[in-house]
Amino acid sequence: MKWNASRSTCLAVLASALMPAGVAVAQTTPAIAPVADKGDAAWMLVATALVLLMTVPGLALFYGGLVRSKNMLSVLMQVLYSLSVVAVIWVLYGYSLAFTDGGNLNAFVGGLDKALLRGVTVESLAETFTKGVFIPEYAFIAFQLTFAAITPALIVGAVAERIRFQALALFLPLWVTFVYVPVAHMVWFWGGPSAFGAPAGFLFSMGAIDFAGGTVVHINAGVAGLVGALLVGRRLGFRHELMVPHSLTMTLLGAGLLWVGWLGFNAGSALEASGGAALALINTIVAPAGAALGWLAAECLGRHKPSLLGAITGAVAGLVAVTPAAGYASPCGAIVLGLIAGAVCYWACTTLKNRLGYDDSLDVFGVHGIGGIVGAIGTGIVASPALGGTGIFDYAAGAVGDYSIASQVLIQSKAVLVTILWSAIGSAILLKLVDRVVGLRADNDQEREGLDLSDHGERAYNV
Amino acid sequence: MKWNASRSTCLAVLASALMPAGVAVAQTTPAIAPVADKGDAAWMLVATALVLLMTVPGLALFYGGLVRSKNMLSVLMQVLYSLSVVAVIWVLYGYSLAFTDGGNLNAFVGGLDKALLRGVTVESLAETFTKGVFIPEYAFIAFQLTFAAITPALIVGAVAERIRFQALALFLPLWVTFVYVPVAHMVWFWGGPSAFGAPAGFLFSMGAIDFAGGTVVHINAGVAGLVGALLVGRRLGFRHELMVPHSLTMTLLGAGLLWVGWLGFNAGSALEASGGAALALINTIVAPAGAALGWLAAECLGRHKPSLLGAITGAVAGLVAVTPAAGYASPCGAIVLGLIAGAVCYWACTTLKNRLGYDDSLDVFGVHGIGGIVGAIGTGIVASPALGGTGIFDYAAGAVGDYSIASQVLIQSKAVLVTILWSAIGSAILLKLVDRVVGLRADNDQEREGLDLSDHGERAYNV
Amino acid sequence: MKWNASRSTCLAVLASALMPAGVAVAQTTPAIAPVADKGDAAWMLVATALVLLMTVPGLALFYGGLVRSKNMLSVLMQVLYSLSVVAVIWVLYGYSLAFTDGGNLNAFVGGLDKALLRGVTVESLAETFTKGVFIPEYAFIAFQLTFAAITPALIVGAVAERIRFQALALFLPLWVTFVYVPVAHMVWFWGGPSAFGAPAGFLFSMGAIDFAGGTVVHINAGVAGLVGALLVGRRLGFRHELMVPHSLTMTLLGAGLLWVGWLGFNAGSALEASGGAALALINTIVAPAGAALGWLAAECLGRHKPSLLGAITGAVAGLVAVTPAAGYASPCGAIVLGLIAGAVCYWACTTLKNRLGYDDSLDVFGVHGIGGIVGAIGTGIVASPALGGTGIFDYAAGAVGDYSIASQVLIQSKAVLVTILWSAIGSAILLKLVDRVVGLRADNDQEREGLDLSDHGERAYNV
Amino acid sequence: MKLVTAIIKHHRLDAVRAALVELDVSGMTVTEVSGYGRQKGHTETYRGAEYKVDFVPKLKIEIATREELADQIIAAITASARTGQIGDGKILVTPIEQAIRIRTGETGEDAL
Amino acid sequence: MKLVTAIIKHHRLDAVRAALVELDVSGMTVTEVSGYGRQKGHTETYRGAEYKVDFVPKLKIEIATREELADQIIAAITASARTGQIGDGKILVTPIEQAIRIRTGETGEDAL
Amino acid sequence: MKLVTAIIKHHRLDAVRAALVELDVSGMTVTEVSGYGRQKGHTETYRGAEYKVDFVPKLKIEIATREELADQIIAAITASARTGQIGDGKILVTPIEQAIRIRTGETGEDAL
Ligand SMILES: Nc1ncnc2c1ncn2[C@@H]1O[C@H](COP(=O)(O)OP(=O)(O)O)[C@@H](O)[C@H]1O
Ligand SMILES: Nc1ncnc2c1ncn2[C@@H]1O[C@H](COP(=O)(O)OP(=O)(O)O)[C@@H](O)[C@H]1O
Ligand SMILES: Nc1ncnc2c1ncn2[C@@H]1O[C@H](COP(=O)(O)OP(=O)(O)O)[C@@H](O)[C@H]1O
Repeated sequence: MKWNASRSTCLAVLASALMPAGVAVAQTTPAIAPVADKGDAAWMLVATALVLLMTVPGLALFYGGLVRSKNMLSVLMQVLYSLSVVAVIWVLYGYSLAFTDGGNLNAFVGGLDKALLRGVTVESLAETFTKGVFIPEYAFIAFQLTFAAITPALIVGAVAERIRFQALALFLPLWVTFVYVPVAHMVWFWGGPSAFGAPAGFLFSMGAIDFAGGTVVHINAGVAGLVGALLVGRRLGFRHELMVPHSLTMTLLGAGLLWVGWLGFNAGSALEASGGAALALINTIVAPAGAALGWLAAECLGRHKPSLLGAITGAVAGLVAVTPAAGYASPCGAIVLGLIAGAVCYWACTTLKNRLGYDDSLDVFGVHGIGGIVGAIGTGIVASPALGGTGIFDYAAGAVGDYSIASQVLIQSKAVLVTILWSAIGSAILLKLVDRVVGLRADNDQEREGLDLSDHGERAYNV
Repeated sequence: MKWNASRSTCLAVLASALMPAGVAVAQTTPAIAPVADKGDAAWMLVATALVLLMTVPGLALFYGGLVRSKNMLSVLMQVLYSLSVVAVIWVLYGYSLAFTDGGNLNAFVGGLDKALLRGVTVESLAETFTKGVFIPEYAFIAFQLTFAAITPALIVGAVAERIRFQALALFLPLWVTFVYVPVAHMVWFWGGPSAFGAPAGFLFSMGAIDFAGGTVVHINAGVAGLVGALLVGRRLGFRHELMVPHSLTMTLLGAGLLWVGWLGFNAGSALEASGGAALALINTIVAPAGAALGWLAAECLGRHKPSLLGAITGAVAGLVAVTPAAGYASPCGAIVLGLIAGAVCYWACTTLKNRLGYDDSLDVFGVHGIGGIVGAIGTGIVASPALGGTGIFDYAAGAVGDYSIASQVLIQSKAVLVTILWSAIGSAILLKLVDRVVGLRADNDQEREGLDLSDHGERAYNV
Repeated sequence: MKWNASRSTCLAVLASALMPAGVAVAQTTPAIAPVADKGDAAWMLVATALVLLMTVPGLALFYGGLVRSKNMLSVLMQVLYSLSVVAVIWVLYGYSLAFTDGGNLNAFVGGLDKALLRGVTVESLAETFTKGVFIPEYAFIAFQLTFAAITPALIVGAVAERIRFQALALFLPLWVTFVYVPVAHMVWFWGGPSAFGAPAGFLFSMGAIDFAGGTVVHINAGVAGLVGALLVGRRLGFRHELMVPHSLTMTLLGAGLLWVGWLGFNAGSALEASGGAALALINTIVAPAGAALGWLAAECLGRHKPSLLGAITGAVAGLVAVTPAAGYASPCGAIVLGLIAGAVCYWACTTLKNRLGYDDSLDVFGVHGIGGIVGAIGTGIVASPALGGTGIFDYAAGAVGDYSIASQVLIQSKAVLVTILWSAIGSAILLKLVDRVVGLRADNDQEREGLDLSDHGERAYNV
Repeated sequence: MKLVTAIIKHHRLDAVRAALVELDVSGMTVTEVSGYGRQKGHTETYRGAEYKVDFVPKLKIEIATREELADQIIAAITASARTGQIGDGKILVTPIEQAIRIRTGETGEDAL
Repeated sequence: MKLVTAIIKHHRLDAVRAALVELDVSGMTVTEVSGYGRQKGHTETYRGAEYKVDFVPKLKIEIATREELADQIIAAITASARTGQIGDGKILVTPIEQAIRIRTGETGEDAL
Repeated sequence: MKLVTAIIKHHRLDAVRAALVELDVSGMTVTEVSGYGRQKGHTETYRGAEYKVDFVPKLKIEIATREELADQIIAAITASARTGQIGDGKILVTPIEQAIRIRTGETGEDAL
């Protein structure tokens, strides 16, 4: 999927443009070194910046606003730490394990050929989904780094307000290594358009489609969150004491930054500044809009007042659900997907959670897990050309292939199942391990005092 | 203005670059399908993200910081709702009514040919202001969506702290449909450079220039806000009780995000990543800088201390004023325009408002209405090549045309007048209607308690 | 370094691509007018927006969160004012003095040829670091404007909570004129790849490398901050009273925005959307990540709890340190540089500061001064091809030149020294002058009451 | 001397202060408090989780006064703080044994 | 009448309120306070600067009551606020000479 | 027992606390309050709208003490809180009839 080009894009384009015809004819296609289009490169640089914005400050504040002020810094710290430690891991070995060929284990994980980013230079290129279109490999690495960094940070919300920082400091890098990287490899690794027949990851080979990470990021983190909430246990005073968001202002701000950043997340996943990226972009605006309205409608039907937190949560659920579908659905399809995700996640965060009684502090499972599942399976439906979707490009045929909603939904469901199992089992094992080593949970006094003081020796506000 | 291209940009560029000379000669221009430049596409994707940033969280926090904390969430909700409902409307029919040919009604409104975005695909293109330069139509739709979404959200500030959410929930979609969409069509709809003679919108045909929406967005919303403030009436305790911003921190943050996002709003309105876009960009930095200084100077002359809220409000006034001028004025011209807008809006928000006695809670009219008028008329001056401006491109002549400040100012003034009338009358009718159906105003107890609890059942802060 | 192109990029590219071969041959290179690549232009527009984001709201909130709430607005105001006044100065004469040939004084400062941006049009181009690759000059001006605006704003943190607004209102424009502009000229002015032999700035000629402003921005501001802290004196109650950050939430938010914006700052300094920009981008993610971990490790070694403020400060120190190295270091090199910068700045902000006893309120010297020095000298090491760095391109040879770590470190150290001296002497003179004219320091009552009320007549929060 | 303590609604503060200033009351101290009483609180809902909040924000005003003025102060507060709706609040009178002005060291009624 | 003032830990508020409501106490007023006492505070560190914070957040509950009920109230608070750890707080009883309900003008025990 | 209540300026808290600790005062309770008195407030202006704010932020310190210590406490506070400028605040002394330590149930002076 990568290619070493010996010259910079622009010179090559100009050179080829200006080249005397005879020479151009003589140079048949293979002689032309691939170059990155500057427009694509510009877009991927920006998309990376946008996804970084999602984690810190976006997700940090979205989550932080929802906890009580005595735990504000603990959540911010956990998210910032996740970003920092994963960024380093990604360079050391994460990128290599996720995005190189893994030999015998290739169905599940990559190899160490590019550990320490060995061999990557400013001239290295990564192929996009269009044959012959490349972006600088460093841009691809950085873009994928931001995905790897936000996913474990999402889990934090499920165990917030009671897990020890030490436990997370150990768990997050382990989880990225043993859960995120393999799932990313299974879903996303392939040979690229120029080698589409090469061995790919397990779920990719199965034909599952996931435009920007519905399974890899959201179901993965959502399920890990549920497992975490169950293993760490309920907060002291859960269901007895007032546990209300300490600043919905920060939650709105965080959600707004998440939304904006998500445009880079989804439309950047096109890897090109193309019409397809523009489709993903508009879908990433209208699906959450629909989902916000869906949640508000569900609230009104449930005889509650329409709430800002509801609209925000709905919008995030819509963003989650449209993630796997962004480049496949029509805008109308995306709106419908959003509406449904908004209403279903409302049910999950209220009825379902209450019935099962787990304490998923910030509804990571209810929004990312359930929203991710709605999106992953819904993608099988809205991607259908019969419903205005783009269908799936068949690289062998060089055209969009035949599409059967039923069979695609089946494939999608299988991919969902594999992700759930991998994440649930992997997360459970790692959490048990961490519990042994450092203990997962703050003691009662610390939890009462708040993790900000007990874990970090600081307070968020001094007014 | 749109064009269906059958191939992706990059392939076409490379193909044409590599094509043997003989073939290229044979293929005369019409045979080349138009393609989008990836650089332009990248820029429009980003510009869209930047304008989204303006609404949520930008405008939401800018406004939210200015109200009392008991009404914080109500304002955030109104802005988020505006974005959500307009995003859906835009796909359903808004884009079509604004940006397609409206047949007999074409002077005022478009048609329904592209309702549900019928016929738009990832290959559809929209022509920019340069002949033969195209961007993906989805990018154009998304970019315009964000304009349509922020405009009604601006109105919210004028009626904040007393209007019922139900009333706005009804009013905002109606207003977008009957006020925003027609004005956008009147000002912006034309055939594009390749068909510049085709029937265009009423104000466009008149020769009014509005680079990024001074009339469509700011005067339009500012006037609607004034009408709203008058019809909804003053807040309880207006001029008797302390009504001070609950968090200027949030207002600064919101203004900062507005400023950054506005770079996408104005420079994105060039539709290309061109030198013209760069001009609009630098003007969108220096005009608000000048306006902030202008407001501060006015404060000092008025024997007040130089205030942060003053500097912020001045900067926003400068952003408003430079909006129609961004691509036409020289940076020096933009600074002068900003300085004047800062000082004039200071007068409008203090002297004028006090004299007339209306309660425009967050000075939507004083900043967007008055600032918009200063900008729209000032554009007629600073656009003049004699003053360093770019003048107006004459597509028939293929060059910048002759320029008369006097006559352009006259045309601009007419466009301002039409916008004021359309907005004032349309807004008044719609508000009266909404008042009949659900009632505009919260009752006194609810207003005292705060709209957060009464309308949404939540509180912003729980410290 | 600039070039006037007579046609827009895209048309030229297409035209040349489609041109019959015979004509292309006839047109030898000099006949082709240089054009800006739209992808590069798009990236520079965005990079400018990102750097704007760094100042307001980024830096404003990062600093604001660290002061006591009674001084919140004063800090926000000082930063916003810095941006506003510098933006205007940049157009009036700043750009010209920094980036044109200064004749006899050219080693130290430029001339006034482009004062008021005379002669710059939408067609003007600025050459990048690649021969024949251009961006719109307005984009270059705007990008550099944002650098000039943030640098004096950095100083604000060192004298926060006690300096009068009037004093800063005078000092900041003077400082930009007499300190920033000359240093920028010394480090960055050269003839460009097409005229690399032309007279350049003093430090540039010396062979010092500074990818994105480690000397110009950070050491410069850090040293000025230290001088300011010494001349303005300690805050009342320093070391006796509780002086704790009033909102680490805002500090996290500001730091997050700084980080995201810094991607534009560093990767934008490549001036192209190239693989080199992508390298700078990933380094700007992994170096602060490493530095955050470095600071946390130092805290733990120092038997403190790992703190959020520590992780944040470390990340900023890493951003500072990687600034001069971003385009030269390998990602692994950047991580190591970050780790070291995090640990060293921890020492500087705790041990060093305590021992010397100055009151640098927000550690501008400890983070930007020290971090900048670590980065500037470290760049001489990590840039070495032997350590995976890119080395330095030799324009005469048209290839990367030989590299000696020892001699480059020596050159870097000299550049650091010159910057320290220029900034220290210049800042001291200007501060003494301002003290004479308006007085630097608020009186005790004002300082007790807080600068928000005494200088600006406002309060940040009214809950 | 007496300490008159009144619990009132927020938006009556200006009126109460004005009424007290009319009486030549030279000072008072105000505290933000939460009250529980006959006046009902409200319900908040966050993602479907309902919380009944029984406490209502109130202001507490304390006025140290010489004995003779106490009744006038009570009357003035009663008149100016009253809206007639549940939750208007209470006034309590408690004895003060000594008062000192920190700045001057004056004691007794001179200190007020 | 008596004023019973209790300083308690935040997380005991619900229990105390419930215990008081059992006794038919019709109202109370709650204030956020900072307490200094035997219970140790905590240390905060910002960029290496250590601050010892000796004050601990507490709640103050005030109940105006007729004399007869005071002992029961004290007992109820003692029972419901106790965790057995240092810092559980104090109860003080002070005399009230007069009470007025602002809404109705009722005085004395009727006002409570 | 007596309750000594002092209204002081924020920045004198540390000095006052230190002075009280010298006297072996074992505890105190501090509340953020707004004071109205001789000390003038300030003016705030937002977009040209001027607001005169008459209230000044103050701290209220309450110390329950056995009778004998009250005068020393008053002296200590007076000395440590004084800046000599208007607004230094007041000290009020009121009677306490009973005190209880919640943790142990101790009563009277033992509870303090
Ligand atoms: N017994 C009491 N002790 C202390 N404060 C009380 C008591 N009863 C009421 N309050 C205070 O007075 C406020 C108003 O009382 P409430 O019963 O709601 O209305 P009303 O004063 O109209 O009877 C309460 O919110 C509370 O702060
Ligand atoms: N003498 C006192 N006067 C006023 N308040 C006191 C006094 N002593 C203690 N307090 C309050 O009671 C709280 C608890 O007291 P502390 O000595 O910490 O524990 P305990 O009540 O278990 O002995 C303190 O935080 C303070 O608010
Ligand atoms: N009569 C009073 N009752 C209650 N508090 C008072 C009274 N007079 C003053 N105070 C409190 O004391 C503070 C200081 O009083 P002030 O008159 O400003 O200065 P000084 O104490 O120097 O005379 C006021 O802010 C207020 O909180």
